[in-house]
This record gives sequence, C-alpha cells and structure tokens, in this order.
Amino acid sequence: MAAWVRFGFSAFFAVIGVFAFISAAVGAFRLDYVLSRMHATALADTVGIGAIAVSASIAAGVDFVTLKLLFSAAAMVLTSPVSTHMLAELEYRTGDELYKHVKFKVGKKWERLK
Amino acid sequence: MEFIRNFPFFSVAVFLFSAVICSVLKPRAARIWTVAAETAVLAFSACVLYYTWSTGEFFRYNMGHFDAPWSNQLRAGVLEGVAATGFSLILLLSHIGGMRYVNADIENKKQSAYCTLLNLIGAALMALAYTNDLFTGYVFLEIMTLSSCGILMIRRAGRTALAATRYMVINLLGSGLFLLGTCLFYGITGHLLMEYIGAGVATLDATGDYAVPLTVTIGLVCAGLAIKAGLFPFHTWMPDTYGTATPTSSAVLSGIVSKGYIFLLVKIMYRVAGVNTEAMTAARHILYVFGILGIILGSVWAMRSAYLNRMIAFSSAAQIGYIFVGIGLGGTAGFTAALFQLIAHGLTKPLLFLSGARLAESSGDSQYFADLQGAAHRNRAAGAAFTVAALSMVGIPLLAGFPVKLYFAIASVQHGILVDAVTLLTLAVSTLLNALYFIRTAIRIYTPSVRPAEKNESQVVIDKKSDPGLAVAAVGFALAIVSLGVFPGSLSSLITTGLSMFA
Amino acid sequence: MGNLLYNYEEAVALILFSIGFMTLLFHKNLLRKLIGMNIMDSGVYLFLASMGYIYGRRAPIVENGDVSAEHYVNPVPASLVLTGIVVSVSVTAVMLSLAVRLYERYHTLNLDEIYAAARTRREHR
Amino acid sequence: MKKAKKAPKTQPETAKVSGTAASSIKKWLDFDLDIDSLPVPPPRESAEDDGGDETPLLSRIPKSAPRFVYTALAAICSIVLTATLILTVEGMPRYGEDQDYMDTVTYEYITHGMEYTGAVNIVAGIILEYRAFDTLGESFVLFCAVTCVLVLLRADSADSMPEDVVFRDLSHDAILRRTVLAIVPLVFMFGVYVLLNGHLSPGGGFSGGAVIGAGLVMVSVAYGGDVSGRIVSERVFKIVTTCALSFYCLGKSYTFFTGANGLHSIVGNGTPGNILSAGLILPLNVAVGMVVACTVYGIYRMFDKRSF
Repeated sequence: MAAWVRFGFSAFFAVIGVFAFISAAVGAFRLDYVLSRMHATALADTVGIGAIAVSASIAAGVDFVTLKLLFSAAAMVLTSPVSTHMLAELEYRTGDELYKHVKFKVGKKWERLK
Repeated sequence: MEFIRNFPFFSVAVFLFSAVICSVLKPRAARIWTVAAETAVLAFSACVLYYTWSTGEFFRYNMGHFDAPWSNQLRAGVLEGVAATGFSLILLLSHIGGMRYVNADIENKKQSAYCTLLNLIGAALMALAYTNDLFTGYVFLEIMTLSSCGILMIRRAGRTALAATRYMVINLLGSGLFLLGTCLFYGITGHLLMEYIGAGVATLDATGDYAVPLTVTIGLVCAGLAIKAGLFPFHTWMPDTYGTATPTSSAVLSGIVSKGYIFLLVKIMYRVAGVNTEAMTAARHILYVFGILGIILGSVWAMRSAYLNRMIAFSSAAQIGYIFVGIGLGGTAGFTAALFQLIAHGLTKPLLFLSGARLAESSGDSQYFADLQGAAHRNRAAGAAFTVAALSMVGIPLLAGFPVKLYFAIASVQHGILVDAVTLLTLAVSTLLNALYFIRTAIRIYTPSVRPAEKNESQVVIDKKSDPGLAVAAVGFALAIVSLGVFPGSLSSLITTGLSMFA
Repeated sequence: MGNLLYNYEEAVALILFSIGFMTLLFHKNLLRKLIGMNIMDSGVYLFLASMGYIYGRRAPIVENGDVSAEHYVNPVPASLVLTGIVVSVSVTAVMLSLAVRLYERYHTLNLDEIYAAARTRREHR
Repeated sequence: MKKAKKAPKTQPETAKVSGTAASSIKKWLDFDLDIDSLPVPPPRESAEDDGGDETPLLSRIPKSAPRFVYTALAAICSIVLTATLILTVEGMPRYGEDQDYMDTVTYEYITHGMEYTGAVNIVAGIILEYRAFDTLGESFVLFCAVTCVLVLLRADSADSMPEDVVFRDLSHDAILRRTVLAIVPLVFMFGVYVLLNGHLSPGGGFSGGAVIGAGLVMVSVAYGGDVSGRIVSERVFKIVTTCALSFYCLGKSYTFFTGANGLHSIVGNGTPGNILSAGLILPLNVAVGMVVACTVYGIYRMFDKRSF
C-alpha cells in the first residue's frame, strides 16, 4: 500500500515536471518575440527541474544522494530566474522592436503603438 | 640507460617551459630566450639522430614510472630524428629570418605572446615527431592548430581575422574526424599506444571481424589528417592564410606545420594501420588521386594569380600534393620520395616567403607583379635567395628539387604501366607549370624596371635597410638546399634506414 | 541491423556528431558554425563515454579497498573525455574572440557577406 | 647594336584579356611582351584581390553557381558520413558488455591503480600519474587559448580600442547583487572542495578551477570589473598562470625523468583516503585549478572589458 502511495506521488510530480518541459519546448518554437520565448523557457528550469527532483527524491527515499539532488534543484530554482531577469533586462535595453510586440489597453480595446 | 635517451623528452619540455617563461618576459628577452630554446632543441634532435643512426635501432622512453601499455611513451628512431632535426632547423631559421618583420608588423605588447606561440608550435612538432601514443598525438595536434591560428591572427592589419577563421573552421573539421578515428581505434582494439593498436589491428585484419569499423576508422584518420595538411579539395584556406600572415608565420605554417600532420599520418600508416593492409592501400590510392589533382590544379591556380604571396601559397598546395602522391605510390621508394619532398619543400618554401617579403618591401611594399619588376636589382641578396628557392622548386639539378623528382620517377616505375604513366605525366606537366610561373617571376624581378618617375635619378634605388637576420636565414636555407641537391644520397639513405625500423 | 538495437547510445552519439558536421557545413553565420562544432565535440565525447560503460558496474572510485576489476566501469574513456572537453572549451573561446574581431571589422557575422566586403575593400596585407 | 629603345610604358593599363593563349605565349617567349598582359585574370577589381573561396579559375562562372556546387557537395559529404557512421556503430562491440581488452590495460589500472598512485579516484590516478603527458599537454592547450584570446581581444592602448563598442554595465542591478551575495560564497566553497578532493571523489583540477572561475565571473558581473579586478588583477593573473604552469611542467618533468631513468622519486604516495595523499596529484590539481580559474576569468574579462 505504502509503495503505491509513494509511486503515486512521485509519478504526479514527474508528470508536472515533464509537462513543464514540453510546454517550454513548444513555447520556444511557437512564440516569435524573444521576451515571450524567454517567458516560456524560464518556466522549464524552475518548475520542471524542481518537480522532477522532488519526484525522484520521493521515489528513492531520503538519504544523502536525494538531499544532494534537492539542494542542487534549490540552487537551480534560486539562480535561473535571476539569469532570465538579466537576459530580459539586456533585451529591454538594447532591443528596438519592443513597441511592435506591446499592446496598451485604451478604454476597452487593446491597441498597439504605431 | 644513457643520458642521451632523455633528449626527445627534453626537447618537448624545453619548448613547453620556455613558452611559459616567454609570456612574462620583455619582448627582447623573449626573442633571445626563444632562439636559444630552438637552438638547444636543434642540438638535441641532432644528437638523437646521430645516436639512433650509430646504434642502428630505435629506443623507447616511458614517461613516468609505469611500463608500456599503461603510460605514455615516446619513441625515437632515425626517421623521427630526421623529422625533428628538420623541423627545428626550419623553425630556427624562419624565426631568425623574419625577426625584423615580426618587430614591424606586431604591436610591441604582443611580441612576447608571439614568442610563446612559436614555442608552443615547436613543442607540438617535437611531440608529434616522437610520440608513440595516439591520444597524445591528438592533444599536441590541437596545440599546433590553436597556436598556428594564433601566429596567423597576431598581425592586426589586413584580413588576418578572416583568414584565421577560415583556417580554424576547416582545421577543426579535420581534428574532429581524427578524434573520432582515435576513439574508434580504442573502441575496437582497447589500446592507445600505437604498436599495441597495430597488433590489435593485425589480428582483426586476419580474423576479419570488426571489418567495417576498421575500414571506417582508417578512412577517418586519413581524411582528418589530409584535411589538416591542406590536400587538394581542402586547400582553399592556403592563399588567405599564407598571404596575409607575417613572413615568419607563413614560413612556419607552410614549412613545418602541415608537415607535422603528414608525419603523424605516415607514422599511423606504418605503426597502427599497417601499410599493406587492404583498407590502407585503398585509402592511399584515394590520397594518390587527390595528390595528382592537387599538383595540377595547384600549379594552374598559382600561374593565374597575379600576387606574389598567393602564387607561393598555391604552389605549396601543389607541393603538398606531391607528398601525398609519394604516399599513394607506397613501398619504401614511394615513402622515401614523399619524406624527402617533405624535408626539401620545408626548406625551400620558407626561403620563398622570407625573400619574397623582402623583395616586396623594397619595391614599394606591394606584392603585385607589376611593381616587383626589377626588385632583385634593388635588393641583390633577397633576389639571389628568391632565385635559388624558385629554381629548387622547379627542380633544377644541384638543388633540392631535382632529387625529389628523381625519387618520384624511381618510385613510380615500380608500379603498373598506368600508374607509372600517370605519375610521370603529372611530374612533367607540373615541372613545366612550375617553370612557367617561377621562372617568369625570377625573370620579372631581374628585368630592370624602366619607371618614368625614376628616370632622372640613378637607375635603381638600392634598398639600404640592413637585415642581418634575413641574411643568416637565407644563407642557412640556401646551404641546406644546395647540400640536399648535391648529396641527396645522404638524406635518402637516412630515410630508408629510418623507414626500415619505423614499423 | 541487430547490433544497432544494442548500441543505441553510440548510435545517438554519432548521429549527434553528424548533425554538428552538417551545421558546420551548411550554416553561413559564424556563431551557428561554432554551435555546430560544439555539437560535434559533444557527440564524440558521448560516444567515448558510452564506450566505457559496462552494465551493473560502478564508477571507478575505489570503495573500502575493493580493487577487483569486475566491479568497476572502464576508466580510460572517462579520462580521455576529461582531456577532450578542455580542448573544445579552448577552441570555442578562440573562435568566439575571432567572431568579435570580425564583427567589429565587417559589422556582420555572415561569412558570405564578409567575403564580399573583404573583396570590395580590396585588402590583402 | 643596342636594341631599339622600347617606348617606356606609362602605368601599365589594365591588361585586356588577349584572345588566344597561343599568341600571348609566343609574345612572352619573344621576351618583348610586358609580362602584365599575359592572360592574367581579368582586371584587378574583380578577381585580383580574390580572397574568397572562389579560386580564380572559378571566377568566370556566375556567382550563384559555386553556392549551389558547395551545398550539393556538402550535402553528399554529410550523407555519406552519416551512413558510414551508422554502419560503424552497427559493427562496433556491443554497448555495456565486458570487452575482451578489459583484462589487459584496464585491469592493471583498477587493481593496482590505488596502490601505485595513491589516488582513490582511479580516473584522477590515470590522468595525473599514468597518462600524465596528455594532461600536461592539456593545460598547455588552455594556456595557448588564453594567449590567443589576449592577443586578439586585448585593446588597452587608446587607438586600438574599437570606437563603436558600447560597454553595458549591468552591475548596479539590485536583484543580481543580492543573489550573487548569497551564492558566491557557496560557489567558492564548492569549487575549493572539488579542487582539493580531486583524488578522492570525482572532480579535480579542471572542474574545480572552472567552478572557481565561474565564481569570479559572477563577482565581476554583479559588482563591476573594478571589484573583481582587485581580486584578480593583471599582475595576479600573470603570476598565477606562470608559477602554476611552471610548477606543473617542472613537477611532471621530475616524475618523468626519475621514472624513465629508474631513479627513486622522493614523492611518496601517502595512505590512500586522506587528503594529503596520492603523491603529486593534490598539488598538481591545485596548480591546474588555479590556472583554469584565472583562464576562465581572464577570457571573460577580455570579452567584457577588452582589457584587464
């Protein structure tokens, strides 16, 4: 019984992780502007790796190896948003087609800058 | 164990250590240190050559406390001695010859870096000459690629960056294939030392299993090293590379760097893959065909280029084709011709680049043939040196080029009528084409140029700038070329005895 | 084709190698050529690493004195990979600095355009 | 009788391509032909400075053709290569099976590795003891790369600094500073751990040095070049690189020399397992780690600031 519960939880987290990676991959291909692509792929690092690490540690039980795994997942969750933030800031500062992809809500309608 | 057996290891260690030291020395001190290191290694190689020639057999040198198949190993025989001596002599003379241009072309802060890179090329050459381990060969092959790209791009002006990029991209293709070949060799035989791989390959060849991987491995290794040496379809980087670099760099690159790869290829052919195995003979025949094409088309393109350095670069593409024709012919006679050409071309090409640069400098610093007219009168020494090298390339007797063609003719006779006819025909056509563009240039620099501008002053403006380095190098190269031309037997007998103990 | 099912990891490695090879040949942008070269190198190192692996054996770090060869994987390919990775790092560094120099001079990284620009500028020396 | 004086040629006008090659060869042989009018490729503008991959011979074919020829050749090349590689893999020994060559070379490494080299991590023993010459070449590949990058990108003198390069300084970003403040001590500690335990656990000089180098780069990004410049200035870079590489070269030459000549080397192996064991491996790992850290940081500095 306990084995089933453990398997259920780790499978659940694994599915979340894999779904995050797949959505990131699809996002990277489908979206055109770099900032929206960045939004998609940033998701993969944090949610994807975090969930898979948790599911692996549940499946393998808690000992030094899984602690090390969780620690590295925590480091990834801490640092990867910062690197995405830096890239986005660089793109914001240097990119010159930002206005083409930005819409403003004027009254009820969303309009693009001309 | 006699002390002299440490000399192969000493020559590599001296170069590596002086590379580190030169990076912090002042430019002048770095230059003196590098020339001293090159002279020391020349002495070491000459001693190794004499020792192995007198004892008549090769010796092995285990690097470290462990025995053969487990640790790295150097192996020195007569042929390795000949190659090492030739490489270090050419490196020393090219460095001395082009010293003035190095000072002129390169910023003062980067001159010690230039000496570091020259030392690294020397270390890589010595390691490639002596190594008995395939993966050590790959590592020092990479050192050679990176440092030769370094000495190419150190000259800021002109399109050296573009030339370096093309050089790097094609060379990395070559070393990628070579690395894959090395891994496959390890995969099927389990060893990295050349003799042990050779033994494994021999048993595989006999039993016939892993036949496909064995053929593909030999093909990959030959293709990788042929690409890096600049064989026919992959020589397009040569005019750019040799055309834009400082004279010393072009001399070193064309004279010895591409020769290092070919020497490693010959070593792999003898020791690892076995010269007469069925896969290797097929690979050699393919190299032979590309060599023939390279000779013809290289000479044609050299004839058509109207720019001195590009002409010399294309002619070196043709001469590389010669070496691969020698390898393709195979047998002791074929390999002797190829290795003789390897040394002879290594001696003539640097002299062409150095004296060519001097001639260009004395005729308004332009490499166009129109401006070079009468350059030999403006600078007699450089004119004489250029003519000696040009005549040697054409193959005039008493110069190094003639015995090369002789040995090729001997080697090709031993084959069937078709191969013999094709080789002799190519030899004749290429000699004619060489004569056309080299003697044309020799005539060009000796016809007095009647320029309206200079009509009133004295007919010829003698170039006063004294260049002791170039004088020493020109005399050294010319002596070597003439001595090879007059006594070819000495070198060819050394090579033949070396080949007999090379397997 | 039977062996291919067993050697799937080495097959993937060599497919990676040829993908890198093709990228190196077909793309004209210098950075893409560099990425292709990196894929080529990682293909070779995956091939090397997978050549040393043996089922049911551990990494070659001796645990409490057990030195029998049946418990460990082949350490030699691992040492070759360690040496090879440094080579591809250094080559990538040099190629990137060349790309920076080329961009400063020709303001483009497309090699065709750079050749054309070099030709029109008629620089040789 | 002096030959009639040839009318002096003014600046030789661009050679018009003479029709038949034979006539020009005949004229050339009569030696009165100005060599410039040989069928040299058409006037200077087009093919003269032809540095591109088109050789003069191909310059007559319209521009698009070589592009097509090149792609076709490249396609054939890569398809053939892929096919042969797949065939090779099909012929290779099975993946994951104990190869027959395991019992010669590898057997010795595993069974006597720890005993002779003192290193618990057999791969470190192989790299720094059995096959040390490769790894010596390895650190010199890195040294050569950093020399090339310094040669290419260093532009401290005013004129050589490219004018249109704008240096983006992202170091005042608050999020980055807080994160780097939290992360950098951990990174340095981890780097030193990997470096010092090279012979006990996976890691060693190269990987430890890369982690420390990454830490230095993080400090330089977050707090600006001058802060990290105080830790690794140009003097420190030169001293560390030279001393570490000289120590590596001399240390290993000592081992090679004593080994080859059968002399006893004073370097003991110590008891495997504790930190100060495995002969020269620990000091060599430290030296290589420092070289790699300085190299990684130096290369980043060259790309970031173009000077130290």
